Amino acid sequence: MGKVTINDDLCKGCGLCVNACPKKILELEKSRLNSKGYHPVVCTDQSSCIGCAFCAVQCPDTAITVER
Amino acid sequence: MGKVTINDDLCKGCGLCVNACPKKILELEKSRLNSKGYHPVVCTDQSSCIGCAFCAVQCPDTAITVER
Amino acid sequence: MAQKRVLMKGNEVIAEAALRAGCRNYFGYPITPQTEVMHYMAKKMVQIGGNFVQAESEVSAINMVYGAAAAGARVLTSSSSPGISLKQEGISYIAGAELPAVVVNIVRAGPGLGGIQPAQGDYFQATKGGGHGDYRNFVIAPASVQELYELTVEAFNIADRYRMLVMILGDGTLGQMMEPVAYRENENIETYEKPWACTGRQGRSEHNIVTSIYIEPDVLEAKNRELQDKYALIESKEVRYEAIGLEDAEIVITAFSTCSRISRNVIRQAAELGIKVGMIRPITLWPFPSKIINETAAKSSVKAFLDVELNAGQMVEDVRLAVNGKKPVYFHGRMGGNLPTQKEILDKIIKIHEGGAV
Amino acid sequence: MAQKRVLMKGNEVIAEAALRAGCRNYFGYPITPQTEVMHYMAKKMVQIGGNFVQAESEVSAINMVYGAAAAGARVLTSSSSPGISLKQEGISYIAGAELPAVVVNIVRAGPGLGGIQPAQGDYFQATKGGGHGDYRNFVIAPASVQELYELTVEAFNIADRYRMLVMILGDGTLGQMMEPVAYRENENIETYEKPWACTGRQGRSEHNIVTSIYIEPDVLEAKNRELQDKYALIESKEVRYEAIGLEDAEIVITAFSTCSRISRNVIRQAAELGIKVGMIRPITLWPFPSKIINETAAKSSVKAFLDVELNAGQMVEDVRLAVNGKKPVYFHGRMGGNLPTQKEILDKIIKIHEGGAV
Amino acid sequence: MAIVFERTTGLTDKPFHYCPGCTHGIIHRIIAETMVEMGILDSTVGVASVGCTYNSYEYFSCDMVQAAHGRAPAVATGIKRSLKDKLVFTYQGDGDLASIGTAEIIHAAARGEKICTFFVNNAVYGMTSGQMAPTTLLGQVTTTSPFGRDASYQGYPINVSELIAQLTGAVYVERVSLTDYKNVMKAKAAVKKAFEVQMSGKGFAFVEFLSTCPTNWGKEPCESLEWLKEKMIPQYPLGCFKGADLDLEVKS
Amino acid sequence: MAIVFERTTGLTDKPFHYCPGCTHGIIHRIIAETMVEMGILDSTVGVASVGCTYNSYEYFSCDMVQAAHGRAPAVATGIKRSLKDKLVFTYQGDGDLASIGTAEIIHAAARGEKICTFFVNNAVYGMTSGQMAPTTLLGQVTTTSPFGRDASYQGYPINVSELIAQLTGAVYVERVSLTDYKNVMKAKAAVKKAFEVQMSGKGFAFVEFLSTCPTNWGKEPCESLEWLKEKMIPQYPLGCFKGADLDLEVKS
Amino acid sequence: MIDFSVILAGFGGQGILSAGKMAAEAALYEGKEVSWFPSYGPEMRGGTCNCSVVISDEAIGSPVINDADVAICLNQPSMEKFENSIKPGGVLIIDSSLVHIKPKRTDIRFIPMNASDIASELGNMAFATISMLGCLSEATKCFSRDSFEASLREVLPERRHHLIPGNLEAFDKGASFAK
Amino acid sequence: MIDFSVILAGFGGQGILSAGKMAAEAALYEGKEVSWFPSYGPEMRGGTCNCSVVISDEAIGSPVINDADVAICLNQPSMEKFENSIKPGGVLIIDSSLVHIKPKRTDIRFIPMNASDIASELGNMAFATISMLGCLSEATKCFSRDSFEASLREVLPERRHHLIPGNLEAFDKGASFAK
Ligand SMILES: Cc1ncc(C[n+]2csc(CCOP(=O)(O)OP(=O)(O)O)c2C)c(N)n1
Ligand SMILES: Cc1ncc(C[n+]2csc(CCOP(=O)(O)OP(=O)(O)O)c2C)c(N)n1
Ligand code: SF4
Ligand code: SF4
Ligand code: SF4
Ligand code: SF4
Ligand code: SF4
Ligand code: SF4
Ligand SMILES: [Mg+2]
Ligand SMILES: [Mg+2]
Repeated sequence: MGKVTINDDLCKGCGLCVNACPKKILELEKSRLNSKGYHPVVCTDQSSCIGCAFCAVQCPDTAITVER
Repeated sequence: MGKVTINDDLCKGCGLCVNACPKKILELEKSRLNSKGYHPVVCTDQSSCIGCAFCAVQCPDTAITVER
Repeated sequence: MAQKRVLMKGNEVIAEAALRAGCRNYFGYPITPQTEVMHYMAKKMVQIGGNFVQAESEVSAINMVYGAAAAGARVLTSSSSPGISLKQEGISYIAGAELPAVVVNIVRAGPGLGGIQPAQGDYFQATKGGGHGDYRNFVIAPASVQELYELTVEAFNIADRYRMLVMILGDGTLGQMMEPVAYRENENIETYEKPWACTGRQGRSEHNIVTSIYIEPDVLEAKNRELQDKYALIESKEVRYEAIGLEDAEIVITAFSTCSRISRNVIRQAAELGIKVGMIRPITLWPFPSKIINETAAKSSVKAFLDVELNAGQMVEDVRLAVNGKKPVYFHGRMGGNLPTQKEILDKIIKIHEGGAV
Repeated sequence: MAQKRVLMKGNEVIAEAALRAGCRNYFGYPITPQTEVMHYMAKKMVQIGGNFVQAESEVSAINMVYGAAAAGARVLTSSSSPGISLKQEGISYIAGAELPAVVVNIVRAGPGLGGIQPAQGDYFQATKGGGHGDYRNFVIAPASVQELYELTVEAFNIADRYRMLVMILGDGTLGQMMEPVAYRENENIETYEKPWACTGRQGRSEHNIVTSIYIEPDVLEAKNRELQDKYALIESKEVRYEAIGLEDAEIVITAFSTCSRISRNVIRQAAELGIKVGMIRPITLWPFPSKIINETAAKSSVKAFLDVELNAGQMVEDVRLAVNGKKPVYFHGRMGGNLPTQKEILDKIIKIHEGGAV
Repeated sequence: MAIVFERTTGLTDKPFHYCPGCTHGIIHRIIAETMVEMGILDSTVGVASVGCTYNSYEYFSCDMVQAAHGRAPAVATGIKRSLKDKLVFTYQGDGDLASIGTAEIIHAAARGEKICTFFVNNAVYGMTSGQMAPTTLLGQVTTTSPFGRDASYQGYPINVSELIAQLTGAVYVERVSLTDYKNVMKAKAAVKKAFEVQMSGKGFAFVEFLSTCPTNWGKEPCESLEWLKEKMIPQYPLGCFKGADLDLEVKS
Repeated sequence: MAIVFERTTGLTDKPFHYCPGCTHGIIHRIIAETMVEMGILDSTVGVASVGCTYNSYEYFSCDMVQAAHGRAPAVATGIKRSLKDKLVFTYQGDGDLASIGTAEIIHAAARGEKICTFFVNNAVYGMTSGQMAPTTLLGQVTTTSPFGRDASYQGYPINVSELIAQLTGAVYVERVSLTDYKNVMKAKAAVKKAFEVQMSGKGFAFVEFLSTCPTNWGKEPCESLEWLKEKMIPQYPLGCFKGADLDLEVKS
Repeated sequence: MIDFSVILAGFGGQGILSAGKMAAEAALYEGKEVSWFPSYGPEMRGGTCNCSVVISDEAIGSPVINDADVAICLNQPSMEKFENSIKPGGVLIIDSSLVHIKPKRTDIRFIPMNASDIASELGNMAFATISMLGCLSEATKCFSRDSFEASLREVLPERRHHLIPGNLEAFDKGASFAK
Repeated sequence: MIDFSVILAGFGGQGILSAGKMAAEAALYEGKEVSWFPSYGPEMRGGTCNCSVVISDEAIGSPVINDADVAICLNQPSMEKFENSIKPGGVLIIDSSLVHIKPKRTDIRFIPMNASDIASELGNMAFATISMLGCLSEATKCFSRDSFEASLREVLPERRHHLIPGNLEAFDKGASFAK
């Protein structure tokens, strides 16, 4: 139903989207640093995404695009 | 009952005391300029003075001394 | 005299000249002895639909100037010494962002609250120090009400031409006195495109930015070099001064504004005593007329310079820099709002002429 | 080395030195790169029962300084370039009212918001222009963290001794760097009676007044003359500088603070190339060491001067005034927060030595 | 006969330079009288500001510091912090306090600075020849609102006492006038209370005086008092905005 | 599938330099989105101030002027007066607006200047490394209140919206937060309304955003939002302080 | 005529500044260079005030006068202050209705005239200073009666032209003191 | 030793600044002149940061380094930036757990060491930079292990002295890379 795309280069691994997602399908990738030195967020289960954009609205770095 | 003394050199002829006096016994001396170039106030009738100090309290230049 | 001459106060003439130069934005804060600039503007701007804002402070006023200039408008503010000190941060910003603006300082005696009488104690502030960082203001020093008019109009042209702040450095004498002024029918208003101005994008593909911060040292250094290049250009092109009697002068007076007027009479008196005195009157205090002073110093006919100011000795440093040791440079200054008398100056001239100590 | 040396940031050393000098009043407003002065004070003042007030602005901070100084207290404020510009009115008032106070300017690159890297672009502002009117600040330029400590203590003594504002002109390098500092056991704190201070009359027959306004020109002029006399006294007594290798130098570098450190290494490198380079490092920027420069310029061994600064050329004017045409004075400057490299300076030295254009 | 009113020793001998009928003089006097009556003349430092009263330091006989335009609260802060056991007051006009000095007064109040501010609101810049002040009334003609203050062009008057009363650090805020005996006495009581608040260490005390400027209002002194009553008071109602019921046991 | 959320063209392509989780980014975005949605991106001039967002001119894609610390309302006044048909907003932090810029914001509001101010209250000086702001809470530890803000030494927090609402010229004043979807949407509605107020020519519009500074609060981003809810909102209640019922027929 | 200078001095409110301006206007009408410069005492209103008027055939040096050709004094403090600022051979004109002392100097021409009385006779106190301008004109020829009249016509707004005859009458009465 | 210079660079939060300070402290303990100077990128947090440490037997010139004797890099951007700032014959030390590229230059000594791995083995990520200081000490002798240990004892508050053995272990592990 929904789809999130995360711009890895913009993500600062703040975790605000992780908290905001009602489906709890976002997670910081603790094992990896992105080009800026942060642990970026990933979607662990795209199929559960409802496209509510709660994540994107909460992202301070507009790293998330949402489709529905 | 009361007595007002006006310091001629301090008086600027503003008339606030004239207005304030309940006995209406103060008056600007229109015919005379004091050393500062103002028409100073005079008491026209010391005997009517009740020493209420309404005049002195209203005088911005502390030109009036009141006795009772 | 083609145009009719009318008697007006210097301060009012500044305001009238600005209006004639197309300035429709005035932001200021009251201070003696320049309040008439404001009073005149307060009335006229309402009548012609321009903007007059009495700012809450000089700090605010100079930043309103910054805003209006960033939006591409011709804009004026005026103040006097303490108020100009408060504007120093804003002036440095205007220099950094390369914005055109005209600032009038009708100098009063300092330091601190000082007095309200005329002085020239802000020469250093206007031409060198003032705000932080390496920048220059274009500084003009008119000597009469007529010149106040002409140079105020010109100030707006220069500001736009070089995208910089032009300061008119008057003193209380000039602001408060009335003299006749003859206005031109048509002003020479130079118009410049301002593609950099922030007026709303209105279809422009790039947004415009007006700023003075460059966080990368290399970028900021390049910006500074650009500024210095601009200043060098101005120094080569825009110096203005008046020279009197340099052909055969033995003693050369340097003086600006009110002091130059008094000195002019001294020259006449000295001539009667057989002493040849000339004068170089800087009209632009920055760019400073160093070249003519240096050349004059090189003349064998010239024995010495006498610099006359309403301060403890400020422009005299620029005179000395220009003379560069070629001739002695003497100084006569008055402070606190007092003006030198012709007699005082003449006495110094005589002493210098006699080779006495000054 | 008697005392133990500890590694500390320049900014913190300023604060510690002020406390050791008996200063119990700090008023300031945050700005990079001097915030550590505040942070240190914020903690320490509470612990020792002194006063730390974060003012609402630099304008307010300098006026709090004015107030505390008027009440007879030793008082410090610190800021950086844009903040110092905002303090100019207050600084002029402090000069006019003859109050002792210490102001630190950890200079950053300008103009405008500029950048936060080190610069020396506020030399003019500190030594000449700045606020309105004829006044001087006592301006000290330390070149190391150790000197920052010693001269900060001394600044309070000088301020009290002459009832004037002492400015410590550092740059971002000095404020941000750590170097070892050895503190003295006992500070040399000079104490002066302050019978003029407004502390409440407490039985005094006359009330005290601290003011800078003198509405009568003659009175204000007399006040100005007094100030100038004081300044002349200071110029005769308080000049400080460091001289290196003037005995046989062919080329003399003039540089203060960070630039002098870099130049010191260049002197060594030049010596290796067989070029004799000396240096005059002004420690007091005002009073300026004109005399030694002038005397040095008169030496036949000296061929030229090279002035090195982190600006577009400011102190170089004072050097030229002192040299007074006796020798050429060259200039090398960097801006925007960049520092000159030893190589750049050495290259200029070589060119000057070869008689080439610079 | 005994003297019931004479010039207070809280004032020096120097005659005021103010215009005839200007109520600055009355305010000076009641502050000076209060200091004498409270026995604090010797332990008070006053701060003069910039305005017609720039040299009030020549009139008040306590120690006096002259402050830059608008900065009196900052100067007072510097004094008070370093002289904690002394009393400090500022005397400021409406241009000084409500315009250029807005930040300083708001923050002195917010900090709860232990000082008193005597604020003289005459709806105009007196000293510099009658420009509009933040407190100038709508429609009022001044040299910088020559066609009358127009809200859409020049904005609205600021009610300073009401604004200051919003700040927690301001513990006593009152507006008074000097239009007659009764009001002068009320004003004097407010001055006294302000000093008492300071002595109690509770925080910032603020008294606003509605005052006349006959010269720049272009009115005779008596007329000016009438205009003040009729025009100013409706915009600036008298009364205590904060601290009416403060418990002021004076700390010793 | 259709895009329901993507980066707005009201922002440039440049990534923000703000710390991870700093809500400055959200505020930027909703302002930018609103300009695009209202079709005013091409007719708006924004004024950046000094604070962490000093270079927000690189992010907003409308014309942008960078202002000196605290002076954005004055700069905006200069712009707006000379460009009457354009929209002008300022973006200011609490150090900028509530401390050094107190006079400028109070007077822009009092003048009823036809501009919008977006005020970001994060209870601290972000850029200069966490000093106390006028909005710092009592007890809050900052680099200049290292033992926690103590009212008797450092004074009380200032409730800026409440203060601004006192001024007649300020016609719309609202405080919002960004703690969750609903509040972000409310904040965005407030931004829109502020622009509408400006278009209506009614006066000054002011939106205060409670915002986080994870770095200087020494807290993780999510924790910071919690702290904001628990500590800041009680001191700074959300809501519309003025102009809730403004009639905004937009002048054409 | 090079830098001919007049000081007018008295209390604030006596019309000193505008009288000075009228003198300057009259001289300007003759094509002269003129300057006018005001000076106020520390008082806000009332107190002393004065202005300097300089008239010249060439560019004017200082508009502030140290040595005046003429001083016109409308009160005693002014006379005390400016008597010594008059050049030898200069003129001192006083309003003898208000100033009751005599100058100490003997090297100047002293013209006492009861200007205020004249003015109150003419029913307009503003005419006091005008009558003194008449005296100035007659005593020094620094501007003529014709120029004064012509400049009045120019400077006064139409609706106040009815005042011109009264002005001229005052002017002439003043002039008679210098004859 | 005149103006021996070390640059330490990486992301904010990696402990670059305090590692630099520890190096300076160690050298100071030996009676050397030292200076330490920080530099931050435009980011508020995160982003890059670096510091310069200069050690000398004489008064130090510039505390800001143009040509470094040693660069210690904890991330790729830093290595890219500072590789070219090393003097010929100088040393480049990198945390090979984080930086996976090789230098282009061949005129410098290149020491890759898995500092982060060492640190996580030792259970304290702060030990990554310490191990790199060990490597620095061993490779250049700009300060000795003893000085490092002694300065640690001085600088650390008593209550953190229990960390000293761990620090030394990290230091020694790092040193082994330079042997
Ligand atoms: C920085 C600065 N700006 C302006 C002035 C000029 N100035 C002197 S008094 C004054 C206004 C005074 O008005 P107010 O405070 O209302 O006092 P009042 O004279 O009405 O009693 C101004 C603007 C100044 N001295 N300093
Ligand atoms: C005149 C001046 N003073 C001080 C500074 C330093 N300065 C830069 S940002 C800032 C405070 C910013 O705090 P705030 O406005 O709350 O914005 P934030 O960073 O928290 O978003 C200060 C004091 C400056 N640039 N200019
Ligand atoms: S769109 Fe909604 S469900 Fe999908 S990831 Fe974002 S918050 Fe979660
Ligand atoms: S909110 Fe944005 S920046 Fe933060 S973790 Fe999620 S995608 Fe990354
Ligand atoms: S004391 Fe009272 S009665 Fe006497 S003159 Fe004064 S006001 Fe009048
Ligand atoms: S109130 Fe005072 S100054 Fe005014 S007329 Fe009466 S005595 Fe004179
Ligand atoms: S100008 Fe106004 S406020 Fe000033 S002294 Fe005169 S009447 Fe009073
Ligand atoms: S310092 Fe604070 S306000 Fe600034 S960007 Fe970082 S989190 Fe945001
Ligand atoms: Mg007023
Ligand atoms: Mg903030």
